[in-house]
Amino acid sequence: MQPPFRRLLVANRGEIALRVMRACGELGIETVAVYSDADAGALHVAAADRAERIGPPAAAESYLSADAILAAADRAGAEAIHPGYGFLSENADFARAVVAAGLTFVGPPAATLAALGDKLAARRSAAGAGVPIVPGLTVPLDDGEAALDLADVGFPALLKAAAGGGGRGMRRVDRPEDVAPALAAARREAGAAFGDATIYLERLLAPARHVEVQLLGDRHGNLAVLGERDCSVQRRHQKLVEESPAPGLTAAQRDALADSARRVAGTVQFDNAATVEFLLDGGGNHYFLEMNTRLQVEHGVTELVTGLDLVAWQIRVAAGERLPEAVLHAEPRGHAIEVRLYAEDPHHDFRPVPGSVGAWRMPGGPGVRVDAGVGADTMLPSEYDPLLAKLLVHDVDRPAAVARLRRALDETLIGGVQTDLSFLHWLVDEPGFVAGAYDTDLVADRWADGPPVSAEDEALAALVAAEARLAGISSSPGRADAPAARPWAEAARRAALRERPGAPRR
Amino acid sequence: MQPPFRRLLVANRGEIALRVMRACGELGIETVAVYSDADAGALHVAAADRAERIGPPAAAESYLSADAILAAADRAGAEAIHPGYGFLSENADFARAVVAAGLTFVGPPAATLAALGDKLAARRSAAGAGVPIVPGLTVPLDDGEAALDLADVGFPALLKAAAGGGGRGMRRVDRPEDVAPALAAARREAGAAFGDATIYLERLLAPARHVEVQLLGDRHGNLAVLGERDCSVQRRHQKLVEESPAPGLTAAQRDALADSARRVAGTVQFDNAATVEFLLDGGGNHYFLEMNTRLQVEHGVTELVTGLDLVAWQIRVAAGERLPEAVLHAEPRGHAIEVRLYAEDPHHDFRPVPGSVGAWRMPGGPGVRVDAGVGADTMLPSEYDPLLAKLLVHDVDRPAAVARLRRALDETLIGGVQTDLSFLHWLVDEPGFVAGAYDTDLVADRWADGPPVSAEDEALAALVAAEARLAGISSSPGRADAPAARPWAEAARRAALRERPGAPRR
Amino acid sequence: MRIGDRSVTPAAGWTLTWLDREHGVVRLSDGRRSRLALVEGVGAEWVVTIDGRRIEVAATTWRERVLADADVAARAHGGPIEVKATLPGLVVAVTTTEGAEVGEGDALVTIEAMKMQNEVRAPRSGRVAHVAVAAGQPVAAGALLLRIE
Amino acid sequence: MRIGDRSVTPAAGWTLTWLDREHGVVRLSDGRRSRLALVEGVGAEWVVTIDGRRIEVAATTWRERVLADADVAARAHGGPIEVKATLPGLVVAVTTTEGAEVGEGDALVTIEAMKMQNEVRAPRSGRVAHVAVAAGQPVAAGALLLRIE
Repeated sequence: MQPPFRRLLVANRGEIALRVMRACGELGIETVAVYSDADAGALHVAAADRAERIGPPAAAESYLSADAILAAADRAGAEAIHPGYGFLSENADFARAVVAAGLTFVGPPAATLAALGDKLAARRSAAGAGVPIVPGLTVPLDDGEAALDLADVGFPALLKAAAGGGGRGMRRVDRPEDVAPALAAARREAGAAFGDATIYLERLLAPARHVEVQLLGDRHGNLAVLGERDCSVQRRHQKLVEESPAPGLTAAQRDALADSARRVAGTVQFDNAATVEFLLDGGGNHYFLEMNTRLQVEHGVTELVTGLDLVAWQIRVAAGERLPEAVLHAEPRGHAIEVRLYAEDPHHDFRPVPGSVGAWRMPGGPGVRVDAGVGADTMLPSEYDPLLAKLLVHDVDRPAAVARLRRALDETLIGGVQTDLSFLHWLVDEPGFVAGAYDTDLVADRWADGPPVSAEDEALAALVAAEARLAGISSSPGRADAPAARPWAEAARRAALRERPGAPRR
Repeated sequence: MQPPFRRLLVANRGEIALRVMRACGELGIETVAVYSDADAGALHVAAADRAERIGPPAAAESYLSADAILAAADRAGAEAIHPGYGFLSENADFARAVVAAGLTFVGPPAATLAALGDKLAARRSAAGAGVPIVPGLTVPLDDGEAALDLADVGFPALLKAAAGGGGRGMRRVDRPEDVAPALAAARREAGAAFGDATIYLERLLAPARHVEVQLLGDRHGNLAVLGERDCSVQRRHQKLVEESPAPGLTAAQRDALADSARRVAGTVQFDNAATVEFLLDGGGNHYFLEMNTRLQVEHGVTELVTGLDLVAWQIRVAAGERLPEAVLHAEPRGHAIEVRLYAEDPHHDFRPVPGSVGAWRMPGGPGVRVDAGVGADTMLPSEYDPLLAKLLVHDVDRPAAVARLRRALDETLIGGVQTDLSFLHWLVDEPGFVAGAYDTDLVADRWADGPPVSAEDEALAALVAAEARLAGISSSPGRADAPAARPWAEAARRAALRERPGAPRR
Repeated sequence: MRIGDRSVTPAAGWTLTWLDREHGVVRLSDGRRSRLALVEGVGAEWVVTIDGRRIEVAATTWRERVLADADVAARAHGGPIEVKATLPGLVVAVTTTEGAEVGEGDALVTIEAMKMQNEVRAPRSGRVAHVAVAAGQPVAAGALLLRIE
Repeated sequence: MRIGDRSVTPAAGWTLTWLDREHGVVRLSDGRRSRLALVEGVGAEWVVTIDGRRIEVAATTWRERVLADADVAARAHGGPIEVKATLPGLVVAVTTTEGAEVGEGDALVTIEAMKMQNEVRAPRSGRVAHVAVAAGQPVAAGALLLRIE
């Protein structure tokens, strides 16, 4: 096969940059990495054929700088740019600038990004196409009329940013009179995050499940609907675990979701990859949330059940290729689950934890896939998202996939920082999750900050520490620049803080 | 699901022991490792719930000692024994002793091992069931009558051990008068390897392809035929690369292979996993070679295309479970390739290389599976097979799978010892292999000892060495027991030997 | 061995095998099942990770413990406390002023790091004697934010 | 830089980045494509692995080279040569005897290791002065097998 492009620039970092480069490697495309000063030694730089510096650590001056990235593409002679997810991936101005520079943007057309990037406008379009939307406003909330026409919305409700995503600018309000004060905070956060402080209001559907449908389209009018993913395990309205197929859906519910996703895509001129997100209520009714016009973090779940390489197809359709019948009518097989490994402390509100990774042991063997952005002794720049890696499993059905996930977690070790692995260990034995009976309240309702350490685990920890002291082990013997020593210093500082009587223990 | 057994002993080492333990972990079965003194620090010991020493390094006194293994099973309270491949896996006496001790042998019945372990008897049975066999003798070759009835066989021919396997006891003879002298050597090797010096003669089919069919049966008479694997990339009659489906087979040829495999299985009382091996001549006709009554090294190729866990099913049918319809009628999807990573020097007749692994970087991302028996800084005991790991890829079709394999190899690094990675890098660009047009002569005809190092690679090596010297790097700085330093000493010794004018350069 | 403020007896009946001394990887087995664990630290201060959870263990001698207790008591009851940034980031809000009386747990400063806004709260009640940062200012981990008397 | 008996000039136009100094992992890039490589060794003697192939490179100074050449010459033309086991294993056959004249490349001893039979051949012609092993005897790597004069 002739490579779709000669050279492609990946305008991202971490695991997704590596993911895109792997697809390029298989397609015979040369890769260009971009990096901020915080990432000069990052894995995605090492994996590329060529690397271009784009600025200082602050994302606004590097990974979010369209100018810096276009200049890098020019220097490197790239023919196409893949934006990954986050950063500039849904930025219509950037997509337009890429095309204006004579390059190919690997993603939907700029006009589509613009149309669907306005979540409010997308709500109106979806409703117009006959797709059920979450009850609430279809116009922005003005400061003055905050208490006005909210009676129909129903409470509790959610303030949401029209330019939103990733849970930012989102606030829960339980009564109409709470809207005004929460609105100020939501506006501030949205303005800072997106440069657009437009806020609207939706009813908070709970209990509900978060289910999304994967779309892949070419530039010849073909659209593949590649099944759904359940992403209900969330903290801060951000996903931690995703699986496909969604547990317990009837065939009719699945078909209805696919039909709604098609209708939403039909409201715009669509090609490349996108995801239509829905909430499912207790009765199995679905409501359109938003459409993400980019690759999702959790695309690998769909790759495992369909056997397709979504990133390779993004690149191929961007080069004008037609989707073949095998893609348009791909049948899912088995069950896939992804868990995200984050440098976050699940025992303290999933707070991001700065530091360096120490030991790094990932699982292997049948039905296990790891997409990692870091390795042993990798520094974690505090400027970016704390996602370390994605661990995916695939097996014939959900019980087998859960058992495989449990086995894979048992093989996994990450040193240096607290991660959400402790939460994931708990999750694979949580009766509701094991039964596939869970919703977006799972983390808040059943985990909170997690159970206390068991007596057995404390006794084992004491045993290990005693043996380590006896064995004369230290964090990283014989290495002067010992990055793994730093997390310990951090831990000691936190321990000292906690020992102080009266210190807050959240 | 109730675990099929409470505790299972894995009577093997290396990657296959880890593979079986992973299946046990997912089934909820506690695992018992066995180890010789050479393996006390091996990965398979670390992966088990419990480990039992079974003897000194020599395999005959440890992994081949039925008594030592049964004693270990008794001490550990194991309910079942999985033999892996090699060692005692096809030993009918061992299978009988396991059952006599009140334990379950995870494999076909002992009588089946006995019947199919005699390769000559198996040839007769297969012929009797209407399956074409490789032309040649169906009775042992006597020393006296060596030159007698060989006219029909046709030359060149192969001397083969009736108790054989793994290429041992095998000798090529080009003319009838060469049989007598070669017979003595073949007898000696077979006697030493199997304790049985019975030799027979088959015509050497060349060019030919080695294609085998995977079988899985339960104890209720159900038999699943799980597609074929092409294993034609061989050195010393031992496999290096396997793929499924076999390239270029017609549907009729595939059906005929499956039918023959069923017939061979029908000559015995069969359950559990086995593989029927065939040669395919240039006309696509197949000839029965032998039936291996155990898990094959390359079972993962079939797991990738069928989505099934063959090892888990071995254990489940051994516990009496029925194979469900989904297994009996599993449909293959996509194309899978396995390459074996060996501590062997492909530039010197694939000679095993002793030493220690240094660096160890395995590939990841979509469609890549690694089953490894070693990691960074692992010592390689000289007593055992030099297989380090299996690298498997899966994609929608053969060209995509080859591209994925190339990408995965580019991510792979092994230090400390020469491995067959250099051969594999060559193979993925070899036009015949890329086209799927190759046979068992590929390695001998097209590789030999491989091409000389290219001028670019030599210049790059010089650059890296110069930079390493400048940077003050040494094999393993700051570590007193430095296992990675040893391979270097070995390399230096070999270099010294080679510098001596007149030293043989094989 | 101490975990938090309690004395913990090392588990009996388990054997420990070092898998990777450099990275502190160990295997624990009670003869029936085995678990992987990770240990990091030096001297008397260790972090042991089991099933993904970091457990802080003080392997202190009696003398070390007495000295540490005395130090903690001194910090809790007397003198000023310096409140420092526990992670590097950008100060986005300072919600107190010099001279203000704050209660234990009151929000003082908001730092944005890794796309998250993190509130720094008062470790004990007192009067804010000095505010060392302002909104919009980047801070390193360990940087002084303010002092409480 | 020397590879075998030839002098090799380090590649121009390629940049080298250290990915893992401890294990000698480097990335090479010419701005168009990149390759991973591994380097092991110390002092003047290095093994660089590229695309899975180990390439031995001598980073010698002029003085080191002269001394090494002199040593090699001495071993090739004068004195006895000790033939040693290059890998540990079991001696399965000794196919020469003390006093026998052997030619360069003649098989001397067969050692079984890793399930393979490996023949040890004469590095140069001469007379077998002493045989130190017998069939059935296990040998360590580096063990003396026999001496040729």
